[in-house]
Amino acid sequence: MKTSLDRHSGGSLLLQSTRTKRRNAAETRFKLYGIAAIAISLLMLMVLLTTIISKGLGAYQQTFITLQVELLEKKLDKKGNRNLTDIKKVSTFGYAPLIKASITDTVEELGVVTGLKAKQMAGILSKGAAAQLRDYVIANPGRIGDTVQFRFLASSRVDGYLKGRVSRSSIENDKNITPEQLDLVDSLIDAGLIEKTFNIDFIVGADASDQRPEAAGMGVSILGSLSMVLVVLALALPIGVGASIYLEEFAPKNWVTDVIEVNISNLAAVPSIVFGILGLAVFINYMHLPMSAPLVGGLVLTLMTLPTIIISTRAALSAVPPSIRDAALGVGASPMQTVFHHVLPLAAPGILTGTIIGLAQALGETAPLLLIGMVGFVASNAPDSIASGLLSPNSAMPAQIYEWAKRADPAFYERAWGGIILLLLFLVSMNLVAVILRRRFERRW
Amino acid sequence: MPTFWLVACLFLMSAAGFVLGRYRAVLSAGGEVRKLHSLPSYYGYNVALSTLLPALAALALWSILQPLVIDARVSGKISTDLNSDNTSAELMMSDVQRVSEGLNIAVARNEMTNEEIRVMDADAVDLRGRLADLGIALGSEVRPEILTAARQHRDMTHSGRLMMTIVVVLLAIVGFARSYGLTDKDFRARNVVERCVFALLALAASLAILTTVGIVFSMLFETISFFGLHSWKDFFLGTTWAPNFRGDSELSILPLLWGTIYISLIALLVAVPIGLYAAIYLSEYASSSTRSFAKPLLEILAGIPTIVYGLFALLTVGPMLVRIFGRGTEGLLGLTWMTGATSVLTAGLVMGIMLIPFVSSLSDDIINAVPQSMRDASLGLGATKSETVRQVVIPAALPGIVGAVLLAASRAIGETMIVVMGAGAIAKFSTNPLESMTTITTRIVSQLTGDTDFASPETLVAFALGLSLFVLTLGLNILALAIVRTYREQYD
Amino acid sequence: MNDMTLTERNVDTKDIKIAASNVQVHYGETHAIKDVNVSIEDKTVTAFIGPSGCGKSTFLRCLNRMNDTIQTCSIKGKILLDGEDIYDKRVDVVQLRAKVGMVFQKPNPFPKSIYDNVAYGPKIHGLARGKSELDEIVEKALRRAAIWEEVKDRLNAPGTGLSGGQQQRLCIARAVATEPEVLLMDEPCSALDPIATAQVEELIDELRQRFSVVIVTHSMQQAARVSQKTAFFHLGSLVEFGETGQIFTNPNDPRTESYITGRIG
Amino acid sequence: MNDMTLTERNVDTKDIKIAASNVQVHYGETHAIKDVNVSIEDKTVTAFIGPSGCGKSTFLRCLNRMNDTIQTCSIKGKILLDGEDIYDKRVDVVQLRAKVGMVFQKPNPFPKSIYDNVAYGPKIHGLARGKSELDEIVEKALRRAAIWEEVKDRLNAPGTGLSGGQQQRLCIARAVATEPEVLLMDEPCSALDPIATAQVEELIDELRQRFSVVIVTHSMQQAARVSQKTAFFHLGSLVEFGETGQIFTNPNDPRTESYITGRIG
Amino acid sequence: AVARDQVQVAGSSTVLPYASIVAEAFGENFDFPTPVVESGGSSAGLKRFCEGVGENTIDVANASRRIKTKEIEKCAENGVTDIIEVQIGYDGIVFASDIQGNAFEFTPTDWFLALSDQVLVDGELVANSAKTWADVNAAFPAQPIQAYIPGTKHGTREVFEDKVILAGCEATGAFDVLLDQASGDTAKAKKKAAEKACISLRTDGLSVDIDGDYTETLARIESNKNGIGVFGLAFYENNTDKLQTATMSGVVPSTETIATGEYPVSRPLFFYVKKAHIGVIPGLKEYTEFFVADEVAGPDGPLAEYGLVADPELEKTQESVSDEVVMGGNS
Ligand SMILES: Nc1ncnc2c1ncn2[C@@H]1O[C@H](COP(=O)(O)OP(=O)(O)OP(=O)(O)O)[C@@H](O)[C@H]1O
Ligand SMILES: Nc1ncnc2c1ncn2[C@@H]1O[C@H](COP(=O)(O)OP(=O)(O)OP(=O)(O)O)[C@@H](O)[C@H]1O
Ligand SMILES: [Mg+2]
Ligand SMILES: [Mg+2]
Repeated sequence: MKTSLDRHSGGSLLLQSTRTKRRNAAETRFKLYGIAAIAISLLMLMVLLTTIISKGLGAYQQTFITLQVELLEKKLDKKGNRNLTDIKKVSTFGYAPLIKASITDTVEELGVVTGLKAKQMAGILSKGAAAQLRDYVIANPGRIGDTVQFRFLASSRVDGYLKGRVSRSSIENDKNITPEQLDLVDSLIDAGLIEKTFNIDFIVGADASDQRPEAAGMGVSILGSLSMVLVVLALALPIGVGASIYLEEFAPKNWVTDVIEVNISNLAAVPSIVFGILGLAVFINYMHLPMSAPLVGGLVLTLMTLPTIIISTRAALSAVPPSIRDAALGVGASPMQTVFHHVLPLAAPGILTGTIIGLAQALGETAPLLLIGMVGFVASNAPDSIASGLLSPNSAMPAQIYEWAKRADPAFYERAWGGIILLLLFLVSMNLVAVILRRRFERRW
Repeated sequence: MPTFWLVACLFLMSAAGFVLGRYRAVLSAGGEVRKLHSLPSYYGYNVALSTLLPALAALALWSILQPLVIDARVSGKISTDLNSDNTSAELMMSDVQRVSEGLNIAVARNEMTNEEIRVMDADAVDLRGRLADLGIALGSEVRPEILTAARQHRDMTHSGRLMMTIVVVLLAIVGFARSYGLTDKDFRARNVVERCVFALLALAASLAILTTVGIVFSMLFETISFFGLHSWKDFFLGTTWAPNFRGDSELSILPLLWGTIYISLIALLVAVPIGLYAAIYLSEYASSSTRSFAKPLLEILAGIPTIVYGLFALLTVGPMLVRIFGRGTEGLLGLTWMTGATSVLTAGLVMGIMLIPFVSSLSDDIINAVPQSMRDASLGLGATKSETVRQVVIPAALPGIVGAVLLAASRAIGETMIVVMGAGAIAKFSTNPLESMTTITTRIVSQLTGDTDFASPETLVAFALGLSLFVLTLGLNILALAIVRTYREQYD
Repeated sequence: MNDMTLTERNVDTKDIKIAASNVQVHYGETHAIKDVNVSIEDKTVTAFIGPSGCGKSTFLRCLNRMNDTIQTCSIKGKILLDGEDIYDKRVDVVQLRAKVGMVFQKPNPFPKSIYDNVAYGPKIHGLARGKSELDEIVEKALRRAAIWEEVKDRLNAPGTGLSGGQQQRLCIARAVATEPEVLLMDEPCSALDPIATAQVEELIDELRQRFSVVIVTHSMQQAARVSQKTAFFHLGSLVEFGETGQIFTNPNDPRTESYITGRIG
Repeated sequence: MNDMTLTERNVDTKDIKIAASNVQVHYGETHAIKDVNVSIEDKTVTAFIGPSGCGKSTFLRCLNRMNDTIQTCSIKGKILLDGEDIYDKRVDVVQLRAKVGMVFQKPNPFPKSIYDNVAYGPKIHGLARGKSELDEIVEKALRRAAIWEEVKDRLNAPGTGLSGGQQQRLCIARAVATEPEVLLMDEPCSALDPIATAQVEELIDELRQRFSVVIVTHSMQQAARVSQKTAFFHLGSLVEFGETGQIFTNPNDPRTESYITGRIG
Repeated sequence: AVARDQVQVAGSSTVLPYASIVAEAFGENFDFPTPVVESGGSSAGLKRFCEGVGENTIDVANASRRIKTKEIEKCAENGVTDIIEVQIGYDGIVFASDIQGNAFEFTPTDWFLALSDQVLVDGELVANSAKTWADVNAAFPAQPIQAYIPGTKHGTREVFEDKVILAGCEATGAFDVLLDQASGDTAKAKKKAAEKACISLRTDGLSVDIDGDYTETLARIESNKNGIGVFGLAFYENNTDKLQTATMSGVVPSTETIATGEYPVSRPLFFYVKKAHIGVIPGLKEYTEFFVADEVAGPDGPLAEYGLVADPELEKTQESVSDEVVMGGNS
């Protein structure tokens, strides 16, 4: 007992005993670890975000070339009867000469001297220009024969030139563009025919093939991801919370429950691609759901997200003190009412956290989509209804990003990062709701 | 959209059932709600559910079965008509379906009449062209047999639909009548409704079992054929992983397993302390405003696509580590321990960062849920905050924290992109964290998405790896469950 | 056959509300209640007294099956409420608990507003037809639990932000609001000052007019004041059960006497 | 200038352990403690009495700064312990709380074993040199809190699995084990039977030989029995503070008298 | 089940860019919806191709190698019998390094000496100890060896092994030594064992398998300027600002030199069509024909422009496509 008396004889509260000093030092250290942990995490986040933003921001600008094109009747409608079937027979290859003619005319008009051939001059335009023309003609067959002003996408090299990604030295060996073409671009810029504007098509447009990075957009895949997230939310949240409630609150404590419990935590460790294998086997081969459909993607991601939601929900449920349950049961609430009226609201922050993390995971996952056909060159047709949004082939944002990151043209690289920005924005806006909800439910007792 | 309307109708009926059931219950108690066994709304729910659920189930079942039955019958007919085997009959069925669907659309748009269809002669009419105008593309011209079958298909579908509507509505009415009849002040409506909810909850939980069964079955057969082609001894006991196009590869899981464990371990060594300290700081020290912005920010880490982490590992972390541990005299430490940017450490560090929010956010919620009285008790004894956290709060929150860590570990085991880009693709046994290694998961992905012969062991091994990993993690989870059980602390 | 006679007796003595026979409770290995037989009469206040840890709360929780929530707890024996075995499989526990209300030893308000704390029971039991009726019920309950004056201006403040005694009274109000037929109160006045205690005792007396009340108390005076019957528990056994007057003035068992006179604890 | 005189007084009257002057406590908008001045003497038992919700616990919690943990709580005024302001920025709260121990109104054992509950304090303060010494301290604390006999066979059982009164005594044992100079006890006997109460009162008396004890109680008898000084709180104000004998036999304030005789609450 | 109305393609990621260029143009020029082209590798594509016949199976499988007999058998087991094989051209494989670095003129021998785990020194097989390219060939600069070669999952790896390492092995004479040492009952087995020994590469980190795609190889070279990587010709042609190619046996890789067969390292690309689906899946036949049309797959078409080495025998392919000639010849 002497020791403890010594301790008290120390006296002043302002003077810390050596032991207290030591303990307070430990306390300070502990707190510092916490601050350091947060700081490291936030620092990493900042590094990642700056990388993403600095690399991806370029995708939100795009270069356009304005040209007057004469829609020659003899090329587009030889019979001259404006029969749509006949007009459609002219393929995009047939439109190329119009573009060539248009650009040579423009160059002539401007008085630019260049040694380029017409085809090379047209090379500064996107390969999608012909398709753009054809779509216009099919939509407005009446304008055949007129001269119409078009705003064409510039090719990715020209776009890169305006953005500083491509320089005259970097294209020395490039067979896709020549310094003469860049000279032409310079003079067109001077003439005000080339301009860089905000790239709304990147946000709303569809994917394009490897030859047209300038035309590729995330829009359709955003819809694909949205459909999948809706499926995941609509299924994983209720099922996950339901399963957790069952396991945590109602299940008899026997081996069956143990089996389910172990199963769920095991499913969390299953590599996501295995869920793809499962999805292919069950949903496509067995249940004959359509391939490449966001519905199937959503189902697969639901199965993948469930363990995350269940594990976090269960942890949150079990953290609610039993005395709360007693109180409710004591006034004659049924166990079901107890759970839904008292326990669940108190566990809501944990459930929402699980949902946020689960959704983040689902939203960023590519591997399982690979096997059910959502990765690749998937949608260039935007879905037109909710049903087709779920059932017609589509890709997803991470799959799109992943595909772009693999493509050869460096312009896709920029777009991949731009897509990541969109993905994160999508995620953040989705989480915002959950975060606000979570704050409302948070309380201590 | 008749199904849509049918469903809408069912919901309407069920809503009406709710109101009526409720009303009748209140009536049976003479307006005295207290005399009822359950709250009036439970009677309402009871009637509503009895009206809705059986009918909806029947509708779902019918919608699944009807096309199967009709397809079977029509295709049976085609295959006898055309004298072809089963598979092509099945394909033919798609054409039949497409034609029949096209005819339906045509009728709906008033382009054709039912009469016209009945007398239509496939050879005489350019059906393909007409349907193409309606946006229904067909692969080839419509043959007469197909048209006949399509007509039959349409008719059967029509009558089937009619029957279904009758059955479904009838079921709804029966369900309604029965439950409405049962509604009485002594009827235990709450118990019935809750049993219903209970069944749904149990169903939700058993989905996990179904998923597991699905996973096992979707990999089992391929795994079996793998072991038919490759010796299990080499797979489980060998020490080399060297797939080869020429066949005759050495495919052993052990080096991959080692890599998996090593990389996950490093990732957890990064994520768990950082995540846990972050969680503790957020829930115990930080002001609520700091907490409310820092926590969601950390959660963004979980949402960044793994390909970004992969590139981060490859382009930033890897070279940085090389600068520290490699490069010899040019480097920071004058060491030459590291040759390439890819290593276990690179992947582990980066993966650890990704996993931080898994640990931090979940733990933060759980720590926050520990009752304040526990903290008060400890602080009242003169404990510092950190002592309180370490010795009282964390132990009380342990089951939840373990759950979070397990989740992070699971994610680490299942991660691919970071490993591919950060750790490399070489499978080997080594204890040096600065060397390249690889994991089971990445090998599954890579063998599955490669260019090898799909019937060869080199591809099939992916399934064997998947299944083995599944069994392995199952074992680990059983262990974890047992451990958590022993250390569980229950506060109140 | 013991059961037989018990049931029979229940049938003719109409005023026995709860009859417990041969109740045994185990917490895992611990034998907490040993073969207890007690009859709680209707419209009576029964007091359970006994040293701390003797099993009063445990037995009380048996009476509305709150012990079901404790996993390690197992119960043997028979407890009849109005002649029906409450441990019968067909019994609706929820209904039982609505009939047999409970105030716990440790005050456990919901982390909700004071109003919601009290209104919860009436809401789930459908005791109020509308908002105004609910308001009335809440006010009445709070008044009966002698806490209305203190909280009437802060009905929307959280119940967990009350003082210990206020929480205790809030829990009493919550239990009373559902109008149970039997009210089990585990030391309801332990954190209350004499005046509040008196008010709660008044409430108990008022409740007795229509219902049964079982109260656990450590205060002999309180037991003597409010109860008509007293049960004395010791080390898990029911030592003596009888008229309160008789127990306090003329106990049969020497242990009872020792306890009342303050010699064993 | 008020402070000045007070501090001076502290300096010459050696036996004043805690001097609180002009203490005001707010919970958000609620004014819970209004301008309270109290001196707690060394080697004395001071009783706080007053109706439920009057601010006893709040004031008690001010004395070892436990109110710091409640976010809405703000404190004004000065509280000196041995002449040092405990709300001084340089004060080490940990050391303060080690000196001024506390038993809370609601028993709050850790979800650990009984042994660990008691050993926790001595461990963090480094009071034991080894396992056996720790065992001794734990046993002694449990004995002093009159719970040793009941738990000695289940020291490894969780503290949360005890009965209400047992938990309360466990918390007393836990507080005593760290040997604080001042022990604040918030209704330590509320869940205890008379015998256990007597034992705890004995403990208080024993502690008084060397330390100060502040006890909140609703039992006038208890206050009269154990305390030398009594403070009567009413609606957040300190109405009267003086010798226990004087307060109970000859109160100065009419409100005190009303409370003691059972007329206000 | 709703009937599917778009062509569904899956398979090799090497063919993917070409297929997507075709699919895009197809969607623009026809009234059929744009076909879906999935990636996932030749193996996965063929596997799904062979899963059976019907709506829920793919119509076309892209492959960067010829379908194997074992796979055809598996296909037949599942009822996929009439398969149309279409060769679309060649994929050139180039060796490229950072544009700022040294230029190389390789022969297969150099690569064998640099990467093999055993080399022939004075008639003896010894562990490869070369650290710099100068150790391999005195004509080279003393740049440390760091090769990024395709991982074993890539079809390119097989070509690399066959056309470079094995060729180098034979040229150095190591093959003959290995053949002598090889154990095996038959000459064939011996040859196989020797080949296997030839292509076993060093594992000391100088040769790194890349499991990802060419972007990853490029990233590796960016982070290690000494690296030399294996790329597809199309990929190189889009990244000429960062990469320079090495010659192989004196030939500069280009579509022309590959088409003539001068440049040795290349491989044919294919796609496979289910005949049973033609006529059922709308647009399948049209897609197939469009793919091999002159204006698309010809030497002046967009595919060649992107880097595909056009098949000199395109005309024959067009014919067999329009006649729906299946593999195995009958029908
Ligand atoms: N955390 C809190 N938030 C808001 N108000 C509080 C809080 N704690 C106590 N109060 C209020 O402050 C006043 C004093 O409370 P305190 O707990 O000090 O009373 P007490 O004297 O201990 O009463 P009792 O004897 O019932 O324990 C009461 O009106 C109470 O409602
Ligand atoms: N959850 C539990 N697990 C294990 N033992 C328990 C549990 N609850 C109570 N006990 C034990 O059962 C016995 C009876 O406890 P009970 O709570 O019924 O006592 P009590 O008479 O209410 O005492 P008190 O007056 O102190 O509240 C005690 O020995 C106690 O330790
Ligand atoms: Mg008790
Ligand atoms: Mg109090």
